[in-house]
Amino acid sequence: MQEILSCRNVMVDFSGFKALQGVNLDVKKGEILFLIGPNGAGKTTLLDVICKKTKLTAGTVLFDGKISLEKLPEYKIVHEGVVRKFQAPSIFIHLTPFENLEIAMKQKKGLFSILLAKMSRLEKEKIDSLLNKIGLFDVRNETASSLSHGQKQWLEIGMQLIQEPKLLLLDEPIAGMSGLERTKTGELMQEISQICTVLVVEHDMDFVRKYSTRVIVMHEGKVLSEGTMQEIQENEEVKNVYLGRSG
Amino acid sequence: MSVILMQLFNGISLGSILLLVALGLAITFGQMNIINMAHGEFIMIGAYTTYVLQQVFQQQFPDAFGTYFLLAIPVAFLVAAFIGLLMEKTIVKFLYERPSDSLLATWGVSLILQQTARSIFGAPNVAVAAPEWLNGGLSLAGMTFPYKRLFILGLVLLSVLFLFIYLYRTNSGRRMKAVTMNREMASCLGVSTRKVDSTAFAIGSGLAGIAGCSLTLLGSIGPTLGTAYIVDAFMIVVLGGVGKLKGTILAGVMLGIFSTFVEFSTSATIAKMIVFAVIILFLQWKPTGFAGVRVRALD
Amino acid sequence: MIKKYRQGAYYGIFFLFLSVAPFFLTDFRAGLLAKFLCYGIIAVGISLLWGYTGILSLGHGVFFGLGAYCMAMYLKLEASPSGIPDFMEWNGITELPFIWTMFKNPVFAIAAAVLVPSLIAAFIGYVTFKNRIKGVFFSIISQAVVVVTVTLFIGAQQITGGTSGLTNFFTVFQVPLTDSGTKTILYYVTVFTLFLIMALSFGLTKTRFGKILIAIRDGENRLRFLGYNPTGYKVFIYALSAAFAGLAGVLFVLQVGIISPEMMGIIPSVEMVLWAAIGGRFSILGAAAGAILTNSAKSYLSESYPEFWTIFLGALFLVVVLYLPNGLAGLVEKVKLRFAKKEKKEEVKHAGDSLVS
Amino acid sequence: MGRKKGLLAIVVMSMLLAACSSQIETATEGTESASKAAVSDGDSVKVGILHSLSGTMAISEVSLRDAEQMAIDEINADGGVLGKQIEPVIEDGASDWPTYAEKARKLLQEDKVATIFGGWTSASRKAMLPVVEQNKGLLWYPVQYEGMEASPNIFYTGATTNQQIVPAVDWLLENEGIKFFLIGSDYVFPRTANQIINAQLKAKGGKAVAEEYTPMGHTDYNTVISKIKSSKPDVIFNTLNGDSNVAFFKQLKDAGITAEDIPVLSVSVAEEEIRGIGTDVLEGHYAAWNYYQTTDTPENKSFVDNYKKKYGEDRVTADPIEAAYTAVYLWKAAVEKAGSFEVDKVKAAAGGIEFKAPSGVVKVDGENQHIYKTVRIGQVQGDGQFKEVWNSGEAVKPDPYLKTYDWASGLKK
Repeated sequence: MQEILSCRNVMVDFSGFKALQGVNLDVKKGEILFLIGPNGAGKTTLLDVICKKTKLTAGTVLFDGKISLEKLPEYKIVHEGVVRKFQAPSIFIHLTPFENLEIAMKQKKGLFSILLAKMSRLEKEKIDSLLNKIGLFDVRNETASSLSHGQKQWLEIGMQLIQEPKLLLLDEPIAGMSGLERTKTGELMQEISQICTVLVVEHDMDFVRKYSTRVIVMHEGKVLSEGTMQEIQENEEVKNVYLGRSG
Repeated sequence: MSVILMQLFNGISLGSILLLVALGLAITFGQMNIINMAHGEFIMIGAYTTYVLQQVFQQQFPDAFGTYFLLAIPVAFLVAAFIGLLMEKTIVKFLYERPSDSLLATWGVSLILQQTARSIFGAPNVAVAAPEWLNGGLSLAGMTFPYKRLFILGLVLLSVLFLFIYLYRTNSGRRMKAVTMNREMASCLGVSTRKVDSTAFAIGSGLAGIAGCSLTLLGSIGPTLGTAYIVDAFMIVVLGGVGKLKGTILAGVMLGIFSTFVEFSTSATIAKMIVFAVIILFLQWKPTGFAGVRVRALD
Repeated sequence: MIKKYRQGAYYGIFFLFLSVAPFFLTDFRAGLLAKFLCYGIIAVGISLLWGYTGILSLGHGVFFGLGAYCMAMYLKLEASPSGIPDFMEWNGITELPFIWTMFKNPVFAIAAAVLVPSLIAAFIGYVTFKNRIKGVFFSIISQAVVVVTVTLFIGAQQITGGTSGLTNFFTVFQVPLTDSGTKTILYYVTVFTLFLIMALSFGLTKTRFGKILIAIRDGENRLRFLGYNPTGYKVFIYALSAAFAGLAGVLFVLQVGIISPEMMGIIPSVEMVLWAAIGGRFSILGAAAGAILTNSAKSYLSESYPEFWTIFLGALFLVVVLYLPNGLAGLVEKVKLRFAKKEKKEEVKHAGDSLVS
Repeated sequence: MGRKKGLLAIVVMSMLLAACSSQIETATEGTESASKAAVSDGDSVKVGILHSLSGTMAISEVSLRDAEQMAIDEINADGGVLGKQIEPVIEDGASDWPTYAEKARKLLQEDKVATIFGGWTSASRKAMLPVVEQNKGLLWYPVQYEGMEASPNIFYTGATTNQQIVPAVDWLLENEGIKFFLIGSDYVFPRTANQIINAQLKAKGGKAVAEEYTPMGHTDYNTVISKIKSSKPDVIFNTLNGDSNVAFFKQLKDAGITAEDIPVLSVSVAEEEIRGIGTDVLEGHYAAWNYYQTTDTPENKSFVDNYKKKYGEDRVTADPIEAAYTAVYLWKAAVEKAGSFEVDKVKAAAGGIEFKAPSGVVKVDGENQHIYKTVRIGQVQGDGQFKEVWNSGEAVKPDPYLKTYDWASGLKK
């Protein structure tokens, strides 16, 4: 399999605190790769680095074999097809789900294109079908602030999907969800992986076991180990620092 | 050489005055995120308090007139703090989540306070006579360092010292720091955030009162006294980095020295323009001021 | 559909009121109303910038003033038979400065009145927004811009007329400004301009662009991670609202006959924000009505209580901000909600964003 | 449901209209009362009083309002003007020049006042000027100013340059020295004044060693004082405005410069300002005016007594206060001479009118509508009052364009 993303020797230094200490990591096209590790291991920071929310201190992040993400501003990284879902729902609460999707939708996002943009029938159908898929069609014209937590999470996942990403970065997508919602989210994720690569940070081991194709364990700003969930569970080192602790 | 030294002193002196004016704002705006447009009016309250005290001493205790000014400093602090407390309890407490609304509401307060002062004390300026021991200056190597400016310099140092002791060495101050750092966490730990808010606002207002008291030594005392300082005060807090007391101190002193030197080589009008233009440019370069912090939160 | 109809009704009544007002008002009151309409234009721009996009500018007086000065320069030249404005002669200037010569042309003057403010706003906006200065920091910087500009205008007395500003105009396009016919025409030109500005702004908020503005307000960084670069949008809306303010300045000078650096200062700049806040910052119509109502109240109070009116005005600001965070438009919505209580819950939810969004 | 919504919309908008209608109400009120007053009917006549009662200029202007009110009360008690009681309409200029224009327009168009007494700053006068000219109104402006103006619709009862600045410079050259340091606020009056002073010094062998301007409301004069120290002038000519004077004088004294070292002559510091600056820092410095509270005329005695009786023992009178007071009486005299309140007739009758003002006999110059005034140089005493150290003897003819001074020909106009 071909690598869609390769991080080489990524370091992040928060004025003295070394959050990432030379991370090397490859994401293969089409996989669902889970990042796990104890709190403070640097998982979220790594996602932050990839989407440029955090500037790296050293290292490279190569996307699709040719694009150095660390040199692009955030919005251009998105244009390349790297899309990030944040842990806390980051939707626009004063817009409706429909409007949220409308602005998230893959389109030319420059000032003048948007000024002249008109909703086409095709676009409307696309949004409506996605609304159906994430189960928000009935509430499409409510203001987003009135949605439940799970609905907000799905809306956000929807906002990522409608951008037709190549690489989707998810940060704890099922946090705060009920069992049923988790299953639904997991299925959605598997469906997504048909069209794009998914990199997920997650703490819920059952969820990881169920949906991962590969797992990477991080510890203290470094990659500790990688492999399938099976392999990881058998890894002594991992057991010591992580599984051992969390039972 | 003596000219440069003199100007350096003038700059530090101006800086100390600016700092004193900004110190209260560094708490109300810097720590609590309330854009208090009535800050200037608390300065005015301090100044009028000094005036009233002077009148009382002149009439009741003419023998002790020399000491009235020393008494005026704590009284001005208390009066301004009390009015600040009232304002916090009745108005500001509704506005912690709405900084831009706090600006508008406190603007209304400033209009009211100005007109109230005019109704009480009359529209014309009033004069405060400095006690005899503050007149004149220290002559040194052909230069004169006015006692009043030295006094203010000392007062500023003292205020800053007290503020630091309060914030870092007392329980009440530590609680205030805790609340400004993480309101929810502090409240979980049993800190009464309401009480802390009120205290902080009162202290910020009280510091403005001290500033008003010391400004009577140098300038006019009238209902619109505060308007001359309000923009400068905000600039200093922003320049120093919002929420960073040390940054505020640095910004005040730097601004004082810088504008004094620019003014000396140009004119007061041009200096004012250059200084503000430089502030704008500086903030472009370092948007979070001298002592900015990195934030991890998104929006 | 009903929503659209209702919005139309609000606007219809508003403009009906404005079109017939001169018939019921004395010349002086009509003149005041015309002035308030100019303020209304500014307030609409502030609503777009602050209410919709969440950028609080405390320096719109500068853009208003620049627009007004551009127009005033033309009027002043038309009022100077010797070709050199009177105040320049007192300052010993014998030749018209180059900057002024261009303002002999009224088309240039009016174009400049709109373009100069928007270009300056675009420049300031570009550097500050690009450096991700936002929120209170931007507000404070905009105040610094006010200080620089006002000081500059006062200091460059030979060219700008100093603190006195520019005044004493007689004609525009050779037509006497004080004629009641001219005044009536100018009034309706102002009403029409306000209408255009409001229609444009209202239309803008309903497009995808308008949704981006709200998204910037709700979470600028989130928008970045959706692939938008907010800088361009913010610069555009800032420049647009500056252009509105400049246009308002043109109409203001024509009808009020004076512009001075005072009008660009901190106090008027903050007041401009207050107009929008009182009317309802999230509503185009609310902001425009807010400018008219606030200034009516100001005139009324200062005439009735010349000694204490500032206390009343201050109290008015205070009460509105404390109890009506969405301004009068929000109050209208609240009242309406009370009426609509019995209707379906769904309806109620929708009503929330008809005026107030 | 649609109908219901429409109904709601109407209710709401009528609220809006109701709010606006306060404006309409006052408008109709205005026209009613205007027609009532319509200048010659009824038993009262309206006059406008337009000073800043709020904002930064209120510190100076409120007293002018008081003086004008006092003159009106006196005249009313004495039977009024042409048998009519004067009814003042007081408006607040709010230290904002466009507001002055608005309020002047309101007074003329709505209240139909017979005349306006108002203004302090040149900017406020310049804002009112087109309004009174276009509405054919009348304005009495009571403050010393920079000259270069003679509107047919304005009477200037304060000094013009040749009644204050020019003689003051002459006196300084004669008595204090030839090296002048010019300090002023950055606006029209100081800049124009200093232009005149420069020309005058040049013609008479003096020299301006420096010319400094500070922004309005400037509060830190340390640097200016450093400049004063390094340029070593004989005298400082001060055209600072308002609050800045307080800061300047306090800091000047602290820097160890006394009136004996370098005397300051001010043209905007009168008794009112002394009260705000403090006598201790001003003692020994000079001012040039046409009137002091100590001016020794019988009229002044009763003027000062009445003023203090009316407004409090702690209040003081000063030149602009006297000029504002005088303005009301001059208007009354002109109206009585004209036998009418009509502006044209009043203007025509005003020329040559003499009045025994507190400052001495003043006379209206029919040509430029300024008044003849006696120039007085005063020195601040320990009690906060001025001691007159020189006067021009007779009232000086006003010459706003300095046409009669050869050295001023170089100045434009």
